[in-house]
Order: sequence, then structure tokens, then C-alpha cells
Amino acid sequence: MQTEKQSISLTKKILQAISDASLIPFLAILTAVVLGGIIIYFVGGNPLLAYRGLLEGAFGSTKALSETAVWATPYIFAGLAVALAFKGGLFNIGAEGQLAVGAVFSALIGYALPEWLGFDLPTIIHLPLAILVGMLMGGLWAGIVGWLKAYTGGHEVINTIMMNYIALNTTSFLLNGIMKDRSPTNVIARTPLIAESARMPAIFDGLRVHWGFILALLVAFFIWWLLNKTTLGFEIRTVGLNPDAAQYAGINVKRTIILTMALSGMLAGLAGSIEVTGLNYRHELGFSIGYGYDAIAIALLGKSHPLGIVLAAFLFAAMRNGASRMQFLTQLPVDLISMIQALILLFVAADAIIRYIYRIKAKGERVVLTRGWGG
Amino acid sequence: MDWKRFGFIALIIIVLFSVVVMIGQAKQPPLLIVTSMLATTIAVATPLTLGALSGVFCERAGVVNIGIEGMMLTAAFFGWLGGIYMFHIFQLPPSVSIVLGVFFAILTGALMALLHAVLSITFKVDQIIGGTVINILAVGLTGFLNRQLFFGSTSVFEGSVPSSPGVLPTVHIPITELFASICNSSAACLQNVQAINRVFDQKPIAMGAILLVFLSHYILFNTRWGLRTRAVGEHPQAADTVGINVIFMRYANVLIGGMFAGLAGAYFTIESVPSFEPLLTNGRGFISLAAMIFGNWTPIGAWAASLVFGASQAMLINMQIFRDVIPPAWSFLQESYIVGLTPYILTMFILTGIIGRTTPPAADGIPYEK
Amino acid sequence: MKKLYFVMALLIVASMILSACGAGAPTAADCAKEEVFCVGLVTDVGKINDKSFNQSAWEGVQKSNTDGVADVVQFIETADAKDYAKNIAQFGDAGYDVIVTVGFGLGEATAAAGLTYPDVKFIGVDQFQAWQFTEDTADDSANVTGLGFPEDNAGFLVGALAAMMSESHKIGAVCGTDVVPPVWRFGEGYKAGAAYADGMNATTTEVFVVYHSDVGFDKTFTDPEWGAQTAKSMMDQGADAIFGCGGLTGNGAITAAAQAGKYAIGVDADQYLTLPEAAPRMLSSAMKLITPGVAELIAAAKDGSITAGNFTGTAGYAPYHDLDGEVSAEIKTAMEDINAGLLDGSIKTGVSPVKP
Amino acid sequence: MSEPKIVLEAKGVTKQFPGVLANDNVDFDLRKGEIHALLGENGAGKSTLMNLIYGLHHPDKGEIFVNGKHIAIHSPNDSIAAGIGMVHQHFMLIPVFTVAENVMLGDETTKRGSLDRVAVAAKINKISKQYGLDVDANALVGPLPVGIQQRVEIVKTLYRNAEIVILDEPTAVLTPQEAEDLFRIMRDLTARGVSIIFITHKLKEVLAVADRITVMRAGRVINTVKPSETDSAQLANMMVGRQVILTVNKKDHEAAEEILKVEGLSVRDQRDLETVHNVSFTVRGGEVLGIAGVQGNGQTELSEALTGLRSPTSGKVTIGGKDLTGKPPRIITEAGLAHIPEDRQRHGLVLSYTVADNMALCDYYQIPFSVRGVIQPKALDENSRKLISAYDVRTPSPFVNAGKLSGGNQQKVIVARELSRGNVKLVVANQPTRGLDVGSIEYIHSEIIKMRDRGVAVLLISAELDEIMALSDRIAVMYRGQIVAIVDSKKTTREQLGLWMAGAHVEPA
Repeated sequence: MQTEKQSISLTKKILQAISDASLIPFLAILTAVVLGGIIIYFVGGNPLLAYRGLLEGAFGSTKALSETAVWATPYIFAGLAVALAFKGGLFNIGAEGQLAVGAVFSALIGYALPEWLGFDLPTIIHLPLAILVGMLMGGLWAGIVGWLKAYTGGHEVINTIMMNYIALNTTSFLLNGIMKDRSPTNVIARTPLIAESARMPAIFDGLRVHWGFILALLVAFFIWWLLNKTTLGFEIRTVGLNPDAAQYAGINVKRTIILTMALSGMLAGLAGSIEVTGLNYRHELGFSIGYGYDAIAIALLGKSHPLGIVLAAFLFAAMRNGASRMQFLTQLPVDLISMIQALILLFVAADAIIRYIYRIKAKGERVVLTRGWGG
Repeated sequence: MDWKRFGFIALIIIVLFSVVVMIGQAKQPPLLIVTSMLATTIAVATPLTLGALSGVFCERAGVVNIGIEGMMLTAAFFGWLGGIYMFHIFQLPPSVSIVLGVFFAILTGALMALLHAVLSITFKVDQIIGGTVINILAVGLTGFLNRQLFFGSTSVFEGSVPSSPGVLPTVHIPITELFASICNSSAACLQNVQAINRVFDQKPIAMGAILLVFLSHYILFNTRWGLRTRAVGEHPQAADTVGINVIFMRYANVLIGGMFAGLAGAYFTIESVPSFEPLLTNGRGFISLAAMIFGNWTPIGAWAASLVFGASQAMLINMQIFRDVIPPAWSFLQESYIVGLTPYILTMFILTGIIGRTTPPAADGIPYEK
Repeated sequence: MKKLYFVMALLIVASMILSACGAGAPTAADCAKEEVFCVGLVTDVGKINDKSFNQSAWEGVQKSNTDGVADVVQFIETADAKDYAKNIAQFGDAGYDVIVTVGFGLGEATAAAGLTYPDVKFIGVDQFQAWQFTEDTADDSANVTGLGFPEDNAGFLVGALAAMMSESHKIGAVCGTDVVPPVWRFGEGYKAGAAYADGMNATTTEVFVVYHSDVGFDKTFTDPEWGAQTAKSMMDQGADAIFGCGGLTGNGAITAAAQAGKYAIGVDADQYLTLPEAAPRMLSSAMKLITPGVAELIAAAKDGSITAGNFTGTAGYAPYHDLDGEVSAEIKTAMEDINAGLLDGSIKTGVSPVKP
Repeated sequence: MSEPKIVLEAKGVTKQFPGVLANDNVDFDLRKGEIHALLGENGAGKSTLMNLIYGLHHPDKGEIFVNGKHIAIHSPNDSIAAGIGMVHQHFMLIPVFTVAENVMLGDETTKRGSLDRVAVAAKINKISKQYGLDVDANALVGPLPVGIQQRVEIVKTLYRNAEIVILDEPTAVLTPQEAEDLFRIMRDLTARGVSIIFITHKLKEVLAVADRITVMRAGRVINTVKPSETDSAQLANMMVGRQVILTVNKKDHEAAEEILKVEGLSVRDQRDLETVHNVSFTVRGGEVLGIAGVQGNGQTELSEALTGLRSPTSGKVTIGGKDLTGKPPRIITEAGLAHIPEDRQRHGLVLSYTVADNMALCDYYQIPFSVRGVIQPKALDENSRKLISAYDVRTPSPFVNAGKLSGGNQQKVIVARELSRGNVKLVVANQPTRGLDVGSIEYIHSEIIKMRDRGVAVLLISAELDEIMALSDRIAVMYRGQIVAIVDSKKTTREQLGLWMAGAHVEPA
């Protein structure tokens, strides 16, 4: 009797301990998956087959794993971008646009620089340069929003959304005009292929997973270090948690806001550059949208912690990547994936629901991610 | 009223119109161009206006709503779907199905809003995150159902998209009749009357939106409901201490907001074009959000702002139509990618507060804790 | 209590995964076998039910199934350009006999897959497949066929028709972005056709062609609201025939025109059948016969008569349906002559394949 | 003589908040037409009791009777219906609404669906005549001076025909004269049969105005007495539970060279109104200059301008001879400023940071706390342990979040951080003891005096006249953004200062 009580209280303690870190996200995912399964069942699909397809497609073979990593790479960068902004009390809905800008400029450096210079560059210079420029342009793109926030109070949510549209139109403009691939067989809006010297090698022959993936992991670690171990990180977090106190403490709040936004943009820009230099070797005007939103979901799911983000990025990558196999086996629409992801996000955002379902007590105070329009 | 703001808005609209008139008069009488543009402006502004009203009600009560886009999209889908079901499954006459469709759209908007309310008021989820959830969910849900219901073996309609019951009819306002007598059958005059008539050749939701703008303004600033709504959005504690049920007021207004968004959704699939497409709202929800801020959280202001967006859209269309008479000096106006940026840049410009600070309700976005 | 819920949930998922791994594979399994003829389709980024080229192509595949040519048909929607190769591989690895890829975007991926899966026949809709004849891979084992269409001819036909039918001598076309070559060819062909008709009847017709290029790629084909507004403005300018070319954006224009009682002209398929709400005023459609084209090629692939390289499908104009009465005999004959002229090459549209 | 009947009675009221027992089996009664003062330090449970009576919170145990019958109060509606009105310490007014709108809110008069502002205005004017509370029904509340806003609050209660009015710390924001005026109004009300509960922690006022005094401490009622039967020492004793030194004892200061010099300083606030005009004064090493004045007379903007948070429109600020006009906070801090901000939770601390982090909030970027841009957790840790013991901050460990500490200890964290800095020449302390318990107040006062005696210049800004008089060597009075007088603290009186605070133009004595 006595011992049993103790054991219960013990497990309880353990549950509580885990719950803060990973239990809630885990349960959120679990619930969403179960719900998704029920939905599949009701639309006449076979949930087990569907999920089997997802798993096979994501992890079934080395090739599948490699593809999952390929998908995860931009997700990690973009997720970090949003998370960093969160830490600084800013909400960057504009990863989409910053990513596009980064991609365009990496591509430009990638294919055009040798022509301009009139000679080929060694990879050791060309590749880093291409990535760097893309990154910086992404940073600049977001930095504008940061500047507007700091000096005019224009709210970053609206401004990043607007900048998304501007980025989309501008890239369309460039890719249909001066940057268009003029080779006779091409008809669509895309840049020429970038020079060999600007391409990132694959890690293993025959698999598409490239060093950009390793870079993503390193950057994730770097961001963790930056946020928690450096004075800059201290400033970013302080401004994020209490801008007034930060100002009283002599931190240059305006500068920090701009810097945070710019850093966030640089990470998003990196996502774009890496896609270009590591995977597609050109920027193409895709129909697909949603990196920006997926990034938000990933940042929330990962609790804005770099490690959490890497894991969340893998989850989303696995789902996106497994989708092909799932379709092949079940002919279920891809939208299913977006829906399950939306559910996950829903449950993570409103963890109260999860806590209610699984009867878990809340612990610690809520963290405020964004403030209304106050600016 | 904030004359600086309205002056600025009027100025932009006038500029946009005069550009088109200057270029177009080579082909068309200015009157016709102006009325045609006015008509387009009003039509394009309709969903933006309704979306903005949705935002105004939510945020005046202290709940930030960036989920307008998602609410619109979902409502557009279910309104359309409802109409089709009524029409095909329940065999109701088209007219009835259409009207019911509108109700379904409004209901859907309200339900999405309920979700937002539960998240942001009861669970105190960060309201901007809550809105984002709504947006993402909307895309997934509508895309999935659209595929699942209208395609392939599983679909209710054997894989084909059935004909919708149609769209709301144009409201006839007897402008022509009124003026015809004055014209006493002078052809030119009648032509002008026709031109003017074009402005009023709008559909119920477009017309209704304008009425709703003024109604909302009256409700917000001259009725008990409005006073309490604003109180809850400005200083919930104060409202609480005089016995106003803050939670109830917030829920109610978010639901009202949802209904506006729902009506906006209905505009797309039941008034404008009787078909649904994934992502058909195309970010208009975000533009209406901008319009709301642009209009400083007042219905009339938001409407004026929506008209600006409408006008710039109308200009773009006409620039394409008059492509061959654009003088070389103005040829940049054909770069529609670039000219297409006008509304977005305009919005960012407004947000700088150069033409008067926009001041959100004091408690906007802050969950109420006793 | 809490623990109970937690464990329950765990069990559910566990059972799912476990049993899933045990479950047997469906239809696709047999495709490895010789006697089973399987056709797989990979869409471009976008939906299979896009009421546009993805859907038409899929209907072609289904047709081959109902015709008894193909035993198993499957499709995969591409969610992101980076998945092209992977999605094709799904079918390639499963031993499918024919893989249809839709849209120019997949051109290179298809060509590459052609080398990876030499025994599979590839059909690339809206793709220009010239690569086989470049030095390195010039051999008869080439197994990729591009299926293209002279959209300009179709546009030319309806352009001429619109010009001849218009009383105000003003006609319009509302299209998706001119970045996509087929759209461009439709739009410009429409102009050329109108001009040709003017030449015949000594009329001068004003043609408004508007491309929806002011928005991102993700929107240009899916903005019916914009299409409707644009069509309205054109009609304000006096246009009395509207050609909607460009997915749903175009459909918006067509519907608006029909509602205003003007002539509506559809695109791709005979939209009299796909756009019921516009049917009564549907004058004709600039047809690009993807569905029969695809079915035809699949059949050819089965009996081995298919040749690598580029195959040109048919483009034409749809019957007048309800408005048959309004179209005069002269116009009808004129249209037939033009069509014949285009087919035997005596009439040239003079439209460059891609926007210069 | 027979006591008037009891209109309000609370029996055995108990309320538990997470961590604190705010009301522990409290009994309280109010008689018709009396002013019953509820005395106690911050956190004694006065406001909680009132919130329970007013229906903002619900008691865990106990009952409330109005005019003898038990009533269940679920929301303010019930209490309002029962004729109870409350004027909260932080006014419950909506700045962007007019007086009329604020007053009618929740009890609106409408004509055919739309608000009948005219009728409401008429009723307000009637009330304000009747009780001599003149307010303009159509004025926007935001710009009104606090004194008037308070009247609006009182009108609000009367508008709802309240017969029991609760005033929560009403004099905190008033000049002695305004306070007098308020007391007059209170007496008028009681004369008309209104009963008043008067919550305060100021002994003098209680003795001046109350008919009965109930003292609360740590959630319990200590005693109820009549003013005639007690004195401030005894009351203080009941409040705090021990003997309190009501005056700070400090030795005369030897004025050293001047450290802070302010010349012709003018500052605009965020609404771009000039709230400080042409202010000049100096503070010498080893003296405390107190700035007296009612809140909102420019003290906030003045301190912001001195600490670099707001750049002045004109004028000059020099510290230790260095011109620091409009320099950013960090430069000024490095020049030797220590700043105890007005709002400790918003400006002084990051509540979700640990005590250790908060104690390095200003110096985190300097050796030893960070080396080449990398934070040194060890240094933070040592520093915090040192300060925690030196300034006896009551905290379980340096690693708990500052938000978890009591108000007094939070303030100690700030004081420790600011005063412990090596090079401090000038201390700007803005409302350093607001809302603290007597213990902490005494401690912080003594720390300020310690700094003074070490030859540091201290600028003390406070709305508490007693605090100013107790600590200051010289006193400057601020009114409408100007310094109307600077006097030696020994050569002036409360009344004199009160007059200046109210804007009366009397030549400095």
C-alpha cells in the first residue's frame, strides 16, 4: 500500500519532469496522428496503410532517409529563423520571402559572378560567397522590417507579410526578366544553372543529402550557443522578455530589435541559399508556398529551442517526404499532411487542450511569444 | 474623424483614377472609365471591407485576429459546398440553395471564430499564434475536403464537380429609369446614364457590405453594445468592475467578427464566381487586416482603406487593357509585377505612422486575467 | 486516471504502427509482373483535380484504363519541385510500364529518369524532349516522348471566331501569367486570329488581352475573382466576347461574361461541359486535347509503336452547342477553312513558342 | 447614545491565494453614515477583503450581510445591486471615453437603441451639484488631472445610487490640500447617509477623518478602535506588530562639491507635450535632494531625462562635471549613475530571469561577467551570492526567477545591483518604497542614507511627502513641470510644501 503510493508519486514526479520538455509536444503529435487516422478512416482511406506509407517513405531505406534529411535542411534553418525572432520578442511571418530573396541572390552569384569576372573561381571562394550573399540579402530583407519596427513602430507581423508579397513579385520579375535562363529549351521562370564551383557536394555518392544538412546542424548548435552563452544572446533575450527593463539596463533596444530581425532573416536566407547551392543548383519559381508557415509550426513545436527545432524539422520533413509513398499506396491527398501538421500546431499552441485530455497539471508561467499591435 | 488620414486616402484614390483616365481617354470617354473603375473598385473592396470589419469587431473587443484569411477561405468552401448539397442532394431550388449557401458561409465563419475564441480567450493562447493556426488549418482542411469530396472513387459526386446552384443576382437600382426622363431621350445623355448605372450594378453582398460599414460604425460608437465592446477592448478590468462580463463580450464579438469573415468568404464562391479553388482567397484576409489598421480600427476608416486597395487593383487591370495606348513615358506602368506592389508598399508606408499614428485598442491582444 | 489515458493513447499508436508493418501491399504489387500493364502519373506542383492540365492528363490515363489498355493506374501529386525525381522513382521502382509526367517543370527529371529506367516508357505532357538527339545519348533505346500542343492554333481559331461574332468589334481575353508558354501561345494566337479575321472581312477589331502577371506563381491560375473583375472591366470597354485562358482565373472571366450575356469562350477542354454555369453563353472553346493525346500515346506505348522525341497533339475549337443558332453559316464555313489551313500549314499564326 | 444600524457586515471571511492566506477568518462591520478606516500595510489583506465584498473575488469561507440580510455576491453586479460602490486604488476609468461614457458604462441609458449621452450628462451634473463634486460630463477622461478623475470615480458610484462607498488608498495620488478636499467630500457624503470604508496606510489621515479604525495585519484583523482612544504610535505598532521608528535618524550632512547639475532642462513626453519646462537645480555629494510633488507633474519625464531614457528638448545635464545631456543610458551609468526606477517590475527587473541574471542586468557585458562577448556564469553566480548576503535579499537561491520574490525583495535586488556598483556618484531613486512593507521601507531608507553619508549625491523622487521630509536635506517642489521652490528641509512644513505642490505661488521661506 505504502510502497504503491510512493511508486505512483514517483512516476508522477517523472512524468512532471518530462512534461515540461517533451511530453506535451509528444502527446500533441500523438493526438494529431490519431485524429488524422480517424479522419482518413472516415473519408474511406486506410489509416494503417497511409501511416505505413509515411513511415516507409520517410525511413524505409537509406535513400528515403537521405531524402528526409534533404527536406529537413531548409526546415531547420527556417525554423531557427522564426525561433530566434521569438526569443527576441518578434514574430517573423516573413521567412517565406526572406528565403526566396536568399535563394535568388545565391543563384545570381552562383551563375553570374564568373561571367562578370571573366574567369572561374575556386569552390573554396565561390561557394561560401554565394551562400554568404544569399544569407546577407535575407538578413537585409528582414532587417528593413526590424528597422521599421524599431524606429516607426510599424508592426512586424503585417510588415513581414507585406514583404512576402513584395519578395514574391520581385523574384517573379527578376526570374522572368534579367535573370531568366535563356537556354533555348527553357520556357519557364528560372535562373541558369549555377557554376560547378558554387555547388555544395553531396555527402555520399548516389544520395542527394548534401553538406548543407551538416551545416544546418552546426548552425543550430551555434544559435543555441549564441542565445545562451553570449552577451548578444543575453541582450536579445532580455529585449524579448522585457524591452522596458532592457532599455533601463542600458541595452540599445532599437539596435537589438534590428539585429534580431536581421539575424532571423539571415537564417531564412540561408535556407534559400542552401537549397540553391546544395540541391537545385538554380532558383526556380515554384508554385509551392508554405516554408514560412511550416517554419512557424516547427519553431512552436520545438519550443523555440534549437534542439527541439532540429527534431521538429525532422518530423515535418519525414511527413512531407513520406507523403509520396503514402500517396502511392493509398492515393490519399497530400493536403492530409498539411492538416495533420495544422492539428499538431493547434495542440502545441493550445497545450491546455492536451493537458486536459491527458490530465496533466500545468507547470511554470506561460511564455509570451508576441505582443498585440502595440509595436 | 481623422481628416488627415481620409485626406490621404482620397488623394491616393484620385491619383490612381486620374492616371488611368489620362491614359485611357485616348480610347474611352473619361466618364465611362471612371464609372467602370469605380465599379471594379467597389467590387474588389467588398471582401476586404468585410474582412476588415471582422478584424474591427474582434480587436475592438481586445482579441487580435490574423486568422481572417483562414476564416474567409473555410467559409468560402463550406458556403459553396452547402449550396451544392442543398441543390443536388436535397433538390432545393437554386435560389433557396444559394441563400442557404450564404448562411452556411456565415455559420462556418462563426465556427472558425469560435475556435479562435476558445484558443485565445479561454486557453489564453498567444492570439497571433492562434490566428496562424486557423490559417494553416483552413488551407489543409479545405484542400483536403475539396480533393476528397470532388475527386476519385471516394467522392460523393462520382469524381466530378457538380454544377453549383449559381450566384447571387445583381441588385437592380433603377438609375436608368430615374435619369431617362431627365435625358428626354438624348442618346449621349442616355449613354452617360448607362455609364453611371454601371457603378450601381453591384450584387447584394457588395451593396450589403457598404451598409454594414455604416451600421457597424453606429453600433460601435453609439450603442450600449458598442460602448461595452470598446470598454472590454480598452480596459477589461474597468469593464469588469462595473459588472460587464468581459469573457462573454469578447466571445460574442469574436463570433460577430467571424460572421463578417464568413460573409466575405461567401462573396468569393456565391456572389462572384460559383466555384471553389484551394487558396482562392489569395491573401486578401491579410490585406483586410492591413486595411483595418490603415483605417485605425474604425469601420469607415477600414472601408476607405479597402477602397484604396480596390482602386489600385482596378488601375492594374485597366493598365493592361489600355496597354497599347500607354505613352512610352508611362510604360513602366505595364510592369505589373512592380505596379502590383503598390498596395503592399502603401500598407507598410501607412504603418510608419507618417500620416497619423494608428492606435490599437489598449488591451488588444492581451488575454484577460482577473 | 491520467496514466490510463496516456497508456491508452500509446497503445493505439503502437498497434497502428505494428499492424501497419504487417499489412499487405495493394494493386501496385503486381506491376513487376510482365503481363500486368501499369501506368503511373506524376503531377506538376499542384492538384490532380486542378480542372486544368494535370486533371486532363489524368483523365487520359484513366481512359487508357477503361479502354482496357492499362490494368493498373496510379498518380502522385507533387508537393514540391524537389520531389519530382522521387515521385517518378516510386513508379519506376514498382516496375510500372508507362510513366506520364505533367508540365514543363518535370522535363529534365523525366529525361533523367529515362536513363535510370530504360525499360519504362515516359510521356511528358507539355514538355519539349529533344535531349535524346544530343550527341551523348543518341540511340534508339530512347524512351521519352514529349507531348506538346499548338495552343496558338487553338487561340487563333477562337480569336477569329470572336472577331467574326463580335458586334462591337471589341473582344477580350483574360489569361494566367504569360510566363507559362502555352498561356502565352493561347493569348497571342487569339490576337493573331482576330487580325486574320479582320483581314478577311475588312473589319478592325480591338483585342484586349490581359495576363495575370501581377501576382506570384502560386496565384496566377487560381484567382477567379480577379478574372471576373477583369472581364467586367473589358466589357465596360465594350468587349462582347471574352476568352478565358488560364485555369480558374480564366474560368472566373468566362463565368462573368456568361452572366453578362456576352459570348464566353473556354480553354483546354470543351468547357461547355466543365463549366455548367457558363454553358448557355459558351460560344466555343480553344481546345488542347490532352486527354485523348495521353490515352493515344499510352496505347502506342503498349503496342510498341511509340517513338521517342516530340509528339504534337491536336488543338482545335469546340462545337457551338447552345449558340449554334447564332453562328451564321458563313462563319461556320470560314472557321472550317481556317482550321484546315492551320492543319495543312497554309495559315501560320506567326506566334513564337515562347514570350520573347 | 444608540449606535446607528450596521449596513454592511462580513463574518469569518477567508480567502486563500496561491502561496498566501490573504484573509484569515476576518470579521468587519460598517455602520450607517460612518467613515470606517481600514488600516494596514501593503499586503495586509485590506484590498482583498474589499474585492471580496465588491464581488471581484469569491471568499473561500465566510458570509457577507447587507442591511442585516445575507447576500451572495458572485459579481460586481450583485454588490452594485446591493448598493455598494468602490473607488479602486488604480482608477477603473477608460482614458479614451468621456466622463459621461465612463460613468454610464455598465448601466447605460439609451433612447431608441442609441446611447442617451444628454440624459446621462444631466444626471451627472445633478449629482455633482448635490455633493459638490464638479466634473464636466463631456470631457475626455484621459487628460483630466488625477484629482478630478477620482471625483469621476466617486460620481460613478453615486450614479449607481451606492449607499456604501469603498475608497481604496484614495489619497495616494493627492496633495495634502486635495486630500483635505476629499475628506470634506467624504463628510458631506456621510452627512447624507452614505457609509464609507476608507482604506489607507497613512496614520495621520486615519486619525483626522475616521469614525472608527480597523487595523489589519497579515490577513487578520488586529483590532478596531476609535481615533479618540488611540495615537499614531499605537496604530503603527498594531500595523507592523512591533515598535517602528517613524523618523529616519541621520546626522547632518557636510555638503561636498556639486555632482549633478541641471540647467534649463525641458522635456517632452511621448504625447509630445512639454511636461518639464526649464528646470534647473544641483545636487551635491553627500546630500539628498528630494523632489516633492503630486504624481504626473513631470517627475517621471525628469528622471527619464536624467537617466538617458528620454532626450531633453533643451537644457543641459552634467554629472561630475561631464556633460551627459541626451546621452544613452549606458554612457550615463558608466559615468556613475545608479538608477532605482519607478516601476520595479516593468523597468527594474526581468521577472523570468534568475536573481543572478537580474543582479548583472546592467553590467553583464563587462569583465568579469563576460569575456570577449561570452557570458561567464561563474562570475554572475559569485556576484549574486555576494550581493544576496550583503543586502539580505530573502531568496531560496540565486537561481530562482525574480518574479517569485516578494515586492520588497525584488526592490532589494534592484537596490543591490545599482548601489553596489563601484563608481556610483549619483543615485536617482524614483518612488523607491512604493508598495513595500514597513520593514523593507526602513531598510531601503537606511541604504539611501548610507550612500549619502558616503558622499554620494542622491536625487529622491517621491509622492510620499513623509518620505521626502524624512530623507531629504533639501526639498524641491515640482508643479506642472516646473520647480516652484527649493528649500532646506528643516526650514519648511508639510502645509507649506502642500501649498507649493498645489501650485500656490508662495515665495520660498
